[in-house]
Amino acid sequence: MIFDTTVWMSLVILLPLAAAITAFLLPRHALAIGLTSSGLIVLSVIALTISLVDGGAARDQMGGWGAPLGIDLVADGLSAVMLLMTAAVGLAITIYAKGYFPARDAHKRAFFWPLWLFLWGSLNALFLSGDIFNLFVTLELLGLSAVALTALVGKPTAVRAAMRYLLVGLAGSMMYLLGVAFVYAGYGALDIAQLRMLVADGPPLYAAATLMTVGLMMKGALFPLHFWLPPAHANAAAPVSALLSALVVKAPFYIMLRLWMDVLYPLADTAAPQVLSALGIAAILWGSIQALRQPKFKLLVAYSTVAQLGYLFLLIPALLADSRPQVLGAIVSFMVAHAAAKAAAFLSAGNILHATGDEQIASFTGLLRTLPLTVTTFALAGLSLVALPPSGGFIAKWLLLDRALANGDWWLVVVIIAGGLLAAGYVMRVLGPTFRERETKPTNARAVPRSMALSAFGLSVLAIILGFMGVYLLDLLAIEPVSMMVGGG
Amino acid sequence: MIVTPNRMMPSRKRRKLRDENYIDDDVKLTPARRVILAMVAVLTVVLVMAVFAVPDDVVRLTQLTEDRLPESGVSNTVTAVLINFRGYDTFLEVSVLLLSIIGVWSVARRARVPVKVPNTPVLRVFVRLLMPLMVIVAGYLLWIGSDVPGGAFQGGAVLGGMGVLWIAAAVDDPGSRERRLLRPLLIVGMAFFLGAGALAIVVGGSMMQYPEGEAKTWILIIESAATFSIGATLVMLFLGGQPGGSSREDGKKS
Amino acid sequence: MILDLLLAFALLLIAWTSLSSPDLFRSVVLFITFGLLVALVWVRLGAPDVAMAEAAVGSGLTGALLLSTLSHMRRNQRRYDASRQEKNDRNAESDDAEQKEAEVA
Amino acid sequence: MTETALLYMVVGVVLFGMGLFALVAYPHLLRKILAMNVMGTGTFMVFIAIAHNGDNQPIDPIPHALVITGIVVAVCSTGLALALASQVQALTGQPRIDGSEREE
Repeated sequence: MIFDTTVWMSLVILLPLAAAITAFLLPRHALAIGLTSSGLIVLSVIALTISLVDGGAARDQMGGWGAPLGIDLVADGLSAVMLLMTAAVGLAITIYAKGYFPARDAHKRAFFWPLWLFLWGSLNALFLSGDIFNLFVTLELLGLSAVALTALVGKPTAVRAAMRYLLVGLAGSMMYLLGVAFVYAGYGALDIAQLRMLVADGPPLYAAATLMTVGLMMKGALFPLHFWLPPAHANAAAPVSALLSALVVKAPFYIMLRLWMDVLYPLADTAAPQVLSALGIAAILWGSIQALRQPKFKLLVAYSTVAQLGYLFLLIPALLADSRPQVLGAIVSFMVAHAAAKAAAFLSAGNILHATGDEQIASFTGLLRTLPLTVTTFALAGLSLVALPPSGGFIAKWLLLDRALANGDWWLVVVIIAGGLLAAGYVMRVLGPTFRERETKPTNARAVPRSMALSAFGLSVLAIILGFMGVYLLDLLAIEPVSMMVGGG
Repeated sequence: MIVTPNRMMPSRKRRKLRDENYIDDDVKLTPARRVILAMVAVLTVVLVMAVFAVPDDVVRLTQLTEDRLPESGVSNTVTAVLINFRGYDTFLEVSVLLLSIIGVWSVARRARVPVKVPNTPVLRVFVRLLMPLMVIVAGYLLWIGSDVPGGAFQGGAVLGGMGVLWIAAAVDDPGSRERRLLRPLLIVGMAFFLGAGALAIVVGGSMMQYPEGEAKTWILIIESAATFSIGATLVMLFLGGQPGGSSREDGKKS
Repeated sequence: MILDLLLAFALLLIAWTSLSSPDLFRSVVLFITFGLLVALVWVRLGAPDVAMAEAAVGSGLTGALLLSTLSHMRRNQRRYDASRQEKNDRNAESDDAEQKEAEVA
Repeated sequence: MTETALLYMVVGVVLFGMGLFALVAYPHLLRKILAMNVMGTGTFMVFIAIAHNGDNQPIDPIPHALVITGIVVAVCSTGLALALASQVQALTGQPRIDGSEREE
């Protein structure tokens, strides 16, 4: 059978990479290549999801060797959700970028497309990889393309931020790689499903857990290792900020989820998961308070990302203790809701910057009148960030609260509610002035290209619609990985 | 022997040395750095302890690779792992090579190293003679890589070294015709790898699965393409920017 | 084993000197030496393939890259400092002019 | 683990530590990039030492292949990092990024 699940898995990786090569080879046609290929990528992700729902989770043996000798790709519910999230946000960013990089800026246009397609391909490869060393290579692909995209603006602040991002990212990858070395030294395998059978509590596992977790925390910007994120996300071009905040920081977190569930689980009873949860609390409070203090819109949104990433870690102890499906469902729902809302927020910031050239929040007075669609976009995204019903953020936080209550972790309930109030504070800081009438004559605003306005708006609508799709998401997540052939476990 | 500036020297001499040798004397152990050192030291000690606790009886993949080596199409185990057993990793690694060039070109519009430098006739003749030799060495390394140490990366590195020499000696100023060939040359390695991966699926296997009995041919074709791209990539990394790129600096106008 | 110990000691010493030497040119040269010693370790541990990759790419090319960047940065620094100096001088002049104007007024 | 393998694993871990320290503590970008490479070499040494089963014993080729991949990835990262570093210096006049962010 030529079109079974494994073919779609390969296609989802090969398509963006092939498009990236072509876009680099033919820079004049980069835009057309980018638009066409992203349509095809989205279609193949959908096809992969459908065949996963029909046929269950799948393993694809690269080169036909099979682990432990070769590398296996694994597609299950979790990977499908991540791929779909990437496809939805990716499609919107692609359409947005069409208007954002004008034809007269040939340099940026020529390099945005191959880099972005490389990034998309590396994300897809990462979400499908079942091998801890292969994950390292995909992480490097992801990191290098993200750094180059950050620097694309060319301004000194952006180049400096990209430099810092690269150094932190490389330190993180090296730590992760040394962790891989300890895993291989102690247990002799690289395939996650096989490691699940082989790992045992012991010093090599402790060393690996420390190195890999800290390394991924650096790349995933968990407080207090988040310091590189705000300058990088705030100074990049708007579509780049959106994809960094919505997608790129989720990748290391995804690896951390997989590792703690399948490789590092013998350490579930140590203090480590509790520490991660505590850092999550700190991230929510610190990030929100910083967001409340920023004078510039994009920095505010970037600090909001620091805060929102904290929520992902709150329930790590519960995830490892028991009731895994529900907890995983809550965490992943939050990740998806945040991706849509945050991308919409950054894209609306890009629209405002494009129209007025001013991102000081103080000068947003009367913006609702000049840019009604963009302000609505941010309002809808803000609704999801604050987690008011009906929105994706509401359902996700509801699930988180439900799990926290079920475990009797009342302090998490307090933090989640406090985080929501703080988010309401910083969202209103932006929205408030836009409703007020401007006393002086409104400034001349440049028209926002339709592709930019509509793609941002589409994402914010998605952030709301996600509130009605929670059930489908949980069903998809329930597609469990196939059991390995290696002896009983 | 390199002289570093010290307090004993007169300040003018110190500044001169600083200019010539690029001094960065911000390497003292400040209190903050002592704290970092202590933290890193603790981590290192913990890791060293973990090293000593690595069990002896872990099953390695030595035997398994030996057993399946005949199916791989090559007889050097490391090449077999690189290009066949874990060929998917190598495909992504060749992608990283291309990506790094795209990244460097997007960051620096102009080559860091000027392509034209004054050249001397002796050097010119020397490089002209050396070049064919290095191409042969690269090809040889690629060819023997299937049986003994060597392979695409080593061959590509030799080609890259040749390119760097070529530029340093300015044997020929690469004209626009050569520049047009540059992008195809850079992508050909990854393109062939990708094409082979896709073709394997069409033929009926999984990605990167070479048809039975033809592995050696496929590997040789992919590796040859990769060697060229690796060589070109390394030269471009050395140049640190797009040759012939526009000299306009970024950020001046929008 | 004695040889291994010597090699290990040399590696650590060279790495540390390279990382903490105030002269960056010396740092880079030491780093290249370090890379060649590492290639020796790979041979010692039965990894000739890795040794070849290390000598050619890890030590050789990285070294060339570092050296070319070093000289480029040095040149850049001088140019930047010179233009900074010029700008400062010009600013100082215009400050003087403004002051004179103020005095005249 | 043979004694030789243990020795080089320890050296690898110490090199990793040295690199990590220099990367975090020293501000000059070129030094940070050197430090990153030392960290990488340390990591690779641990891998190669794992593969070593004693003199004249068959070795495990998997870590060797991983390290070759790692070396190439490290060179690519170094290339991009150096390009960025010289761009940072060209634009800000500082070969470091720890100073205050200046709006330009």
